[in-house]
Amino acid sequence: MSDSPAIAHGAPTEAGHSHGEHPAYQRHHFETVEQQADATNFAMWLFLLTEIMFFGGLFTAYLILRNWYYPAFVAASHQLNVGWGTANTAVLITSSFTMAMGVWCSEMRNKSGLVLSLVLTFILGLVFLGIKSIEYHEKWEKHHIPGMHYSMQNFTDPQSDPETYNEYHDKPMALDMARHTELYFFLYFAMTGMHAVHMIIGIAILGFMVFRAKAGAYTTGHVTFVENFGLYWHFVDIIWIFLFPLLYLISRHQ
Amino acid sequence: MSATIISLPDQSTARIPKTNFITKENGLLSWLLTGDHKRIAILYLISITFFFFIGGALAGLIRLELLTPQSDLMATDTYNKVFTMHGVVMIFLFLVPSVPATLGNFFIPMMIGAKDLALPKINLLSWYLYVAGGILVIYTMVSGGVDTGWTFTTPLSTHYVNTNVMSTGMAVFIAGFSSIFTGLNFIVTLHKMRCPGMTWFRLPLFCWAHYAASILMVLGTPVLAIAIVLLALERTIGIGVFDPTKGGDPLLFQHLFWFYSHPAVYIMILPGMGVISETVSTFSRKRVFGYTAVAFSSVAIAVFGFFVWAHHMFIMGISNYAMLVFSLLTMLVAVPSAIKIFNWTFTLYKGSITFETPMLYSFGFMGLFTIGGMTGVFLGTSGTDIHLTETYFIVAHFHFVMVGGMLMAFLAGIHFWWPKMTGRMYPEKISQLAAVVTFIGFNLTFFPQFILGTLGMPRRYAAYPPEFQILNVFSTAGATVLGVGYLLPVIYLVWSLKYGEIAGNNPWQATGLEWQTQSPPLTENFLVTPIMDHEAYDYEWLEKQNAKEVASVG
Amino acid sequence: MNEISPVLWQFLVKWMTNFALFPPEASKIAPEMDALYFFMVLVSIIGLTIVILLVVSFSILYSKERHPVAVQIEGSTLLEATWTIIPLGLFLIMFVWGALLYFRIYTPPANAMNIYVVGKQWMWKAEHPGGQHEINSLHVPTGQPVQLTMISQDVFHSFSIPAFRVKREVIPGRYTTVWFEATTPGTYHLFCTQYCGTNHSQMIGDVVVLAPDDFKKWLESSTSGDSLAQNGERLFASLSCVACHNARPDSRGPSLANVYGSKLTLSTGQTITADDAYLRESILNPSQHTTQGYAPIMPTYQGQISEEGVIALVEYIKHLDSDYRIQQTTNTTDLLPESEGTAAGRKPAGQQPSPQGKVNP
Amino acid sequence: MSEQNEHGVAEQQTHHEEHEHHIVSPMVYLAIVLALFVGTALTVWASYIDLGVWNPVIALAIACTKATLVVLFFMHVKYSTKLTKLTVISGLFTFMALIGMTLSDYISRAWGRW
Repeated sequence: MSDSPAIAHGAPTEAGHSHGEHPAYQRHHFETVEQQADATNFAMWLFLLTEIMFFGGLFTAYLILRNWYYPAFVAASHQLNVGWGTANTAVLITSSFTMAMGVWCSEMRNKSGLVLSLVLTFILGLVFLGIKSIEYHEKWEKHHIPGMHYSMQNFTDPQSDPETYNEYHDKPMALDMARHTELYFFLYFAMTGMHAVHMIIGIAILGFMVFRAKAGAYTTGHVTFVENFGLYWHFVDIIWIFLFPLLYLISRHQ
Repeated sequence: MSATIISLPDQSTARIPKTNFITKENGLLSWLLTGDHKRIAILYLISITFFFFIGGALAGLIRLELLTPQSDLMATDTYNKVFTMHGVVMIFLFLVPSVPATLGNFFIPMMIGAKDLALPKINLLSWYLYVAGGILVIYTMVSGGVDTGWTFTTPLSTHYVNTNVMSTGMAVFIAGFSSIFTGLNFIVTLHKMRCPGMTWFRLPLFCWAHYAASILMVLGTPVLAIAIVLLALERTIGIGVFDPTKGGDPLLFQHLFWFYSHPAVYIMILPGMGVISETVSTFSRKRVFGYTAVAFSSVAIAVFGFFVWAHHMFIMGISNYAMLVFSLLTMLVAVPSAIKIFNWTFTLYKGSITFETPMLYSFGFMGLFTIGGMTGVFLGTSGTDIHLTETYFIVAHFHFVMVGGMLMAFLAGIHFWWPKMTGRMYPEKISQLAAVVTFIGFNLTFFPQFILGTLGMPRRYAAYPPEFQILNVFSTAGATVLGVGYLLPVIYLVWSLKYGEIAGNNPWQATGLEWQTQSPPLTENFLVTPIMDHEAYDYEWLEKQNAKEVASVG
Repeated sequence: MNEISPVLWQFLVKWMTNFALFPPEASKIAPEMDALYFFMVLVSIIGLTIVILLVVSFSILYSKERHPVAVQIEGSTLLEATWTIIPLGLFLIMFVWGALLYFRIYTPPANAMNIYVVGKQWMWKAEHPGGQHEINSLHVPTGQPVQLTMISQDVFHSFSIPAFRVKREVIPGRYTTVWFEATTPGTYHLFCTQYCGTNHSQMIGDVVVLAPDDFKKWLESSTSGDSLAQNGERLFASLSCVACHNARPDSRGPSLANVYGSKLTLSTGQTITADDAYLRESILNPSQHTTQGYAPIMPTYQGQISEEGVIALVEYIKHLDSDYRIQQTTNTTDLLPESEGTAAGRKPAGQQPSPQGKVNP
Repeated sequence: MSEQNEHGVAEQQTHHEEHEHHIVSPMVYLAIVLALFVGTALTVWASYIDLGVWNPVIALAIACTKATLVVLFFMHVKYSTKLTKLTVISGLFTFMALIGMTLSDYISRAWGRW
């Protein structure tokens, strides 16, 4: 199911609009433009509630399993590269900033500023996905993708992965705890994967918005679409703000 | 003074208004791409009735199988597939969407004086998602069914079953989003689209009940979505979140599943309560007793509904202390339902009661929902739950609440608003007969199951010890009567589309805004956005309106 | 139709003679559970009659013919308060009464006789400590509390004896327990009430309640030779647990004598009591349950021992009250690395090893 | 009938949501994004110090403050209607109910017998 957020519609071409004094983008069943803007904004927030509860289920599973198998989660989270993680967080926060600037430009009816910030957000989103794919590739090489080919070798014998070993000197882990690292990586891929799916949808809509912005759709005083998409984008950023410490920074000290 | 309040226009001259939402545009595309909440409600009504009869046929098969102690009508795994499909179809494709998606969609905008729901395109998307979910369920049934029970208990559903768990999961996932979008639409509409003067306490209680149910839809359904995604991932890639051999906890799935599935039962019953508030008030010509109490008890059910889910898991090994917390909160959530029942009862006091079909269904609802609610407390009390859970006592409990409560309310609502939706009256005598037949059939079917439950007959058994046979025979006999009771309305309602009397604007002399416009209504509901200058259920205001009209016409 | 056809007559006779309305009360808890059940039935009937009486009387008194003009009433907070407080009070009484009952059923007494139950797809296996194994049946004595320690090998099952009013979910990966004290001898139904797949409805059995002496006779007659603990001892040796847990001063594993029920401090500093679940977990997930002062080198046996094997091992460890037998076995099988001096068997102070060293069931 | 209606619609216009659309200045955005960078650096740095049980607490605290900053300023909740604030709170409340009540089972499992 395309997880299309509940953005009502672009600037609709209202066929057969009866009385003229309503601006073109007002839908027929709304009394005033403010009522429509309020309604769609409120609808967007309700949709974000469903997203909070959707990710809430994942965070509950993470919370329970982390408490049950803490040593496995610590050792497994050492396999993640904090550098890439921090870079990704910075990229996403900057994209949140450029998105906010986009909303501002749309409110100020500054078309070039809007297009620039939307393109910047678009690029930053792609950079985020790029870094994510690098990390996923690294997991692929180390056989840390949960499933049949998952290997616990880096945990039962940490020397086999010199780069992590030199930094953290993890002790060799007993087999029954090491096998629970697969649970960590499943949660890692489930949460970051679900987050990435939401990023991809966001980037797709961004692409669509850049063209509409070029056509001058969002700088006519009707900012609802850009504002709603901004809410969605900031929400996806908030999810990453929680994912980053929970997955990457479980305990980086020796 | 006749024994009924039906006041129809003179049939010889009355006509269905030329322009209404049905005749405005025609052609299939005008229906399939409509934004009009009324058309979407009709689309939902047709698709929901279709799935109700699939579920009903499956129920018939189950009852036939249980006529004899040994499983001889069908093989046990076929029986398992039949009851699983009965559960999935009835819950996700009939009970969750029935009143909100049909009556809610049709009447909430009219009741608050709006032209349409806030997000018409999302409303249409909700119907398409519902149909997509339905098609997936039909695909599942055609290609071999699924035999995990509608609760998808892990690790059975992830590792020990090779039937179509994936396609059923996807169907439920998609139908879940249909329910989310309906709920989202209602909340935004009720907050932002009320006509001038329509304050929260002038809203009909139908809207309050849907507001509460929508909160549950929006906040509860996503957790079911993530539970199904995790189940699907575990079934395909074999990750151990719920698999004990890999270190996961099967009870974690139970927690995530029941976090939605208990609020889901409130999503199913609250809209029905909304309908009953309307019918009881209209047919006793009185404002609902304790309007604010009934309104706030709906919201209280919605809020408390989120804290009680683990009473489905008392014997599954949750800790004794968690049992205390959840059992206590279950007792609290039972109180608002009691408040509602007593308020409806006292609405009758000093009223002017007539006994048309909707009122008969409402009386049926009040009786059966009281039994259903009380038996719920049996199961919420941890001590008796040990003996009664997972037996036919639970089957009887939730059928009393869902079929006795929700379905009776749905039929009451369909009959009450049929004149407004179609402009034609349903035939009174045969529908009263159908209501009584349904009530008798229902009691004969499900009351013996309480006794079977105390005897300890387990749920979902194709074969049972011989001493349970006679009660099962009674239950199957009752099921046939119930089947007839449900077939009758379809027949005479479809018949009434062509031959029913012309209903006119307000056949029941009801006070809701939806009754102050033509029936079937215009696409934009009202020529001029109404101003709400009176309280809800204000029958004096209605008298003045009628007097003014008579004066202006005369 | 002056006479009933024989076929129908045969059904009627079968139905009439074979017709139950209420389950027998065959355990100590059953009458108490029924007391709460009938209290709730009474409250429900009273509530229902009140609602029906009110509805019927209002419908008659205030029907349109008798009362054509309705009198609008806003509502009364007093009435609202009454039908909030009274139901809440009744429900809280039921809650407290039910919670007490729940705690009693799911907290086994100390003197309970322990029977292990393993549920697997579509059959129940009961294992008595004395070594009797039963499929789809359970023999219990009257007057003696019986605790069932249950686990599933595959999916969720649920061990339910309606006549005893007890039911407990049997889940994979964790012991769940329930206890009862049978009172009246007889044969009662045993059901699996959690849907567990194709033959869910065949996973039934009989609970046979015998008088204490009949039960003793049954135990003798159906013993399979070794007691559960002896099976456990054989498994203990064959899985070479004795290589580490050999109670020698330099042994790599802690001595397991009298470990059951004792307080242990783990390497993480936690102190826990060693009960069935702890023993099972430390066999399957040893590194999380290493006792202080020992290296976490024990391999996991997850997937290598069946649930019955773990039960036998747990039973053996529960009845291990001295290391005498372990030292005997280690001296003879010479599993140990050549350590200095003779195998100085450590005699726990003040307890002479029982001469015949038989591990009593 | 109609003139009374006209008055109603006009009157409804004025008293409608009186708050006008608050434009958040870019300076505020800049300050917030810097604060978020500082927060990220802080949480990474904090995770390299062994604070025992406090590590996750601090990590979550920093994450929550960052999230609140984004919600209040980037998502304009600070300047929006009470309804939006109530919606956000109700979402978090239900999320906490899910986490808290599930934990009430998992935490208390070890206390009594099963």
